[in-house]
Amino acid sequence: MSNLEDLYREVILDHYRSPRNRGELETPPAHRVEGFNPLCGDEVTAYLLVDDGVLTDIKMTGHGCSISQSSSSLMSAAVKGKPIEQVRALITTFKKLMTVHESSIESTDSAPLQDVRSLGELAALQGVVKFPVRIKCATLAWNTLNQGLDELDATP
Amino acid sequence: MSNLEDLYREVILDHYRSPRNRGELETPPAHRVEGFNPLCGDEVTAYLLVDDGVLTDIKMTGHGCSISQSSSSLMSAAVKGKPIEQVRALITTFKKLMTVHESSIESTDSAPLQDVRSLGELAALQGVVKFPVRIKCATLAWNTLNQGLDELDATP
Amino acid sequence: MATGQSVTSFDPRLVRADTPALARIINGRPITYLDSAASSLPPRPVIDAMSRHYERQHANVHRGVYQTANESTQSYEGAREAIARFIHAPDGAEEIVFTKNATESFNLLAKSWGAKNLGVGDVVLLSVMEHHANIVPWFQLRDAVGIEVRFIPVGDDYRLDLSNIEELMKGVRLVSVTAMSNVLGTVTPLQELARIAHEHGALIAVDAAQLVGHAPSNVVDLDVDFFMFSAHKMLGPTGLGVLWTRRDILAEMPPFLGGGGMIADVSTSGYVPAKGPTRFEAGTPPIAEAAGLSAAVTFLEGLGMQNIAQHDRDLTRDALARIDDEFGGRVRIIGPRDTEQRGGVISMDVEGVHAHDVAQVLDQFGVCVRPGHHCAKPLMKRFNLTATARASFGPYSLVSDTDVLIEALNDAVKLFG
Amino acid sequence: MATGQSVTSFDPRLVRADTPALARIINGRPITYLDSAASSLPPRPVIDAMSRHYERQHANVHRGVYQTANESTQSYEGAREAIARFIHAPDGAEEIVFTKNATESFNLLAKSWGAKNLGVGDVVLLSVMEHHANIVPWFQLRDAVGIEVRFIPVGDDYRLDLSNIEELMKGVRLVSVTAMSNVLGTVTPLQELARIAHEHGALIAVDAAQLVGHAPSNVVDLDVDFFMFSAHKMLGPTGLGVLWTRRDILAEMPPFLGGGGMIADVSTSGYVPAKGPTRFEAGTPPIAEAAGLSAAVTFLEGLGMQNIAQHDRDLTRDALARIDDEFGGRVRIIGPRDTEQRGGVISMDVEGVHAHDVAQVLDQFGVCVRPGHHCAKPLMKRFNLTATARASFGPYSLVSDTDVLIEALNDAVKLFG
Ligand SMILES: Cc1ncc(COP(=O)(O)O)c(C=O)c1O
Ligand SMILES: Cc1ncc(COP(=O)(O)O)c(C=O)c1O
Repeated sequence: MSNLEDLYREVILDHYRSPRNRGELETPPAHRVEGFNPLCGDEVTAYLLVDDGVLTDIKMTGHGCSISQSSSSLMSAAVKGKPIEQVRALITTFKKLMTVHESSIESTDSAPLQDVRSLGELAALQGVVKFPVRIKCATLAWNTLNQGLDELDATP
Repeated sequence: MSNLEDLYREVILDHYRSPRNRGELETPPAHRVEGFNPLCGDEVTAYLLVDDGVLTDIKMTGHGCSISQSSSSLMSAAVKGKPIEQVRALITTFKKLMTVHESSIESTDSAPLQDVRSLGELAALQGVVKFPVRIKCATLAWNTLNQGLDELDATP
Repeated sequence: MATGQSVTSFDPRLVRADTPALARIINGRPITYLDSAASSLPPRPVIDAMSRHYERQHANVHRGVYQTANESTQSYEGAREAIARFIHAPDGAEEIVFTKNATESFNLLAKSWGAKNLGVGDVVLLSVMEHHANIVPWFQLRDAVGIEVRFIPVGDDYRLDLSNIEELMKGVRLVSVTAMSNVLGTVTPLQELARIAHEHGALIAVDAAQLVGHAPSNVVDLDVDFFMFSAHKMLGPTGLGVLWTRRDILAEMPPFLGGGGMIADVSTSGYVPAKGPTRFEAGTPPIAEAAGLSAAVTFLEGLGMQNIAQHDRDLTRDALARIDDEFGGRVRIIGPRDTEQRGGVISMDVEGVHAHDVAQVLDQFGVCVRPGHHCAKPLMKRFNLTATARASFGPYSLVSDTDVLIEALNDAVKLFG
Repeated sequence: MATGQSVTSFDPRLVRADTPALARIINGRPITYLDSAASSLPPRPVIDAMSRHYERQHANVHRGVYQTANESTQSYEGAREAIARFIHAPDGAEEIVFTKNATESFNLLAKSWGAKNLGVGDVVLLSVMEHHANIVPWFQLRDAVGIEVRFIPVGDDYRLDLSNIEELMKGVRLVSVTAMSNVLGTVTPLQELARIAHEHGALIAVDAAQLVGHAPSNVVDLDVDFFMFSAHKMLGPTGLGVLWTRRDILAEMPPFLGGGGMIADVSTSGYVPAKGPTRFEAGTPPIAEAAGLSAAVTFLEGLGMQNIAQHDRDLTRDALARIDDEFGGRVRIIGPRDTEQRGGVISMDVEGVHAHDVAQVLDQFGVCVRPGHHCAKPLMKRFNLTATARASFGPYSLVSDTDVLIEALNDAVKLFG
């Protein structure tokens, strides 16, 4: 059962049971964005408050499996209070982590691993790549956040 | 190749090459009826002249394989000048011949064989039952004639 | 080695021995296949019938004169006869239309019969427990011609709530309901529904996808008008579905898909459709698949549909009781608790564990259950669910499958504490 | 024994050794299969890929979490990738829609893209040499929405007559033509037609049913917009077809059949369709068939499509010359006499012998040719024919097949004197 422990790390179960930054923000001033995975029915809604280029607050609601919901919680903790630029960079790093092939995670000197180290608690999600069908669960919140930031960019 | 000789008896090839009663009759007084086999495209048209319960004249046109066209020719020769009642009986006998299972043709004392003997030249078509896909070819003219007689019955 | 043909009295262990996919080892354990409601595992004779078709006689059907073309045609038309016999079609093979799956059968029904006979103000009555296959085509027809789509509610007992049926029947021209819910396991009262439909001058269509592989099907006894199902849920292959309807109804249905094989004539100015089932079978049909379906019918007949139904009931009764004993309220069964009028489908909602996580943990034990909405979103919504983990039985299922299911469920419950 | 995977340079005898159906004895003689234009004979690796699917990993695709469901999904989606590679789809698997056959692909084109984009006064331009699959759906659309269906004529040289094309293009929104006639063998000038279509602001759809198994297919080089074909004519199984179109066109096409798998959401008040190819794939798809198609693509790639095309040309040149030598005018070839822009399909009109009789006599020699209108009635009418006897080659065909064909034709000619 070692595989399964890779997927369901303690950090993930903890965020699943006690999600951080759960709730809503008033819109406006916050921006609301919804993400949906039609295949499994997982849903994530993000409320984003951006002030002067900084994501000053974020709240998440939604329902779905432990992976999609813990990823949503872990993400919110990681990006809250960060400048948008850093948030975008984190999204890119995370999505790269999710496309990395299993073998390169296990070798020690690869570039992706550098990225993983920089991810802190988020790195707990790296076991997901061993379960390709669950990658969509892990990236749902991130794609939703990304879309929200795009929408904010597009509005003057 | 014995099988093939069963199918393409000399009588059949003769009627195919030199079809009897080929042509049209003026309508009215004749009745015109068309038969069509959508699967192979064979066509048969019969012109029926009935007078006082007797099929006094019949002409056939059409195109298709040797079996459908020889059967049309053989039929016209067999029914021309016969009382409708006898024509109907012949249709029944012929169609029975075409549904008879191969094995019962080969045995000598079966009832169908009695019928075959009564068919005269028409009996040449009995080899067709060994080629089930061709049965539709052999019966096309007969079904067309039958339909024509039904139509005549229905008109006052 | 047991072969399908030799199974004359029903023994699930013999069926198992004849089902190659059950020899698979997953994560170090023998596979525990509990997803027959999604697709059944074909036995050796079905797989072999298709290989044999390709190895010995493959050719396109119809219009062929040479021997293998005849053999292929006879095999294809023979499958029509086998199915007619299997569901007791009163006028035989002439009433059997082959499609690609049950879903296409419903589209054919809606877009041929429906588009011709229904219009603004006409109602098609479905139920809240329908599969999307029996919902979406009707919405498409609604959007095209303005019919109304109405739903029979489902009660808290997970059964159709017919208390208001007289009201619901107003304006109804077609009742289209499932024979058995693929989520709840609920078997619907088809004879009663048929009587009600006919009393109101409506026809009745049946989604038999979950029925045909699990219990006897008799369209005459049920007194229904349309009957739709897929080969792959009755031990047959993918790529083949069936629509049955009465010969007189079929004769009046306009063509659906157009192309070769469904025509009587084509010119540069138009076309004339063929008569009979082929009118609805445009293009090269699923020829090898039909050979597989014939073999599946023979195999099922050999087992006896009554025996299979009893086997499903036994397994279900045992599993429901043991899940209760083991997990109390932590594993909630979404479906009726009694086993009368109920099939071998067990949907579970595990407290605190999402269905995907349940399925993921179970996979570690080689247990195959399906998480999700099972293409029945209106039903999920009715019970405030987004997903269940569904276990379902086949004729090769054994009580030992339930043992492994429970062992694995225990692990899931523990992991998520 | 040769296996498909090991065939790296093209040798038709190795292909033959890998094709089990060619071991068949018919009427005491080895089968001479000359009906590949109707359906090709799948090689061992294709048959085995499907058996293996059922024996090891069968499960329904999508939504599954357990291992065999993943394997089945990967196999199914892998087939999409294989086909994308095979026809050089610029945006890959996202542009490949699986249907049940080429005929369904045309219906999808007409009833989704066509019904949305075309209306009264719009013209769809076909050719007189089209298969019914590329005619009837357009007549159905005409009857539904009032488009005009127009035909490019065929010249006495059995090729498209484009002399009046500017006139014909008036009002045309879609040109839909075959890549190769299944009756004449004529290969059409697709690049020229694509240029003409695009110059007039029209799109171009291609019936590639007779092309994909016989020559390289590159939708980018051809510069076409839709590309339709069937697996069973490219050494693959029955029950599976393909529609390719550009990703941007696909994104704007409304759903076709409704049901499970093609939705994003369903409620009791309506549905929202999914995005991407799955929008057009309602219900359980042909899963095992997709595994077979992947194997067929691998097999064909191993042979080399250029090699297959050259082989067809060689066999055709030889056969045309020998039929002429042997029979003079008594066996008339209905199709071009040169072998450039021509495939391995030889339609014959035997003087004084109906095509059915020809086929019947040939069957006695184990020779499989197809008599009839070949689902191309407008073309037959154009040449005042009701039927031809058609011989067609596959990658397993040998010059010795032509030997037997000629021997048998001699018998037919003699018998009918
Ligand atoms: C040129 C052509 N187009 C379309 C088709 C239709 O293919 P299918 O019957 O597989 O749908 C065929 C084959 O019959 C064909 O030869
Ligand atoms: C009740 C029910 N109806 C219809 C279907 C649709 O069957 P298919 O996907 O084979 O078209 C299914 C299976 O998915 C089902 O369970």
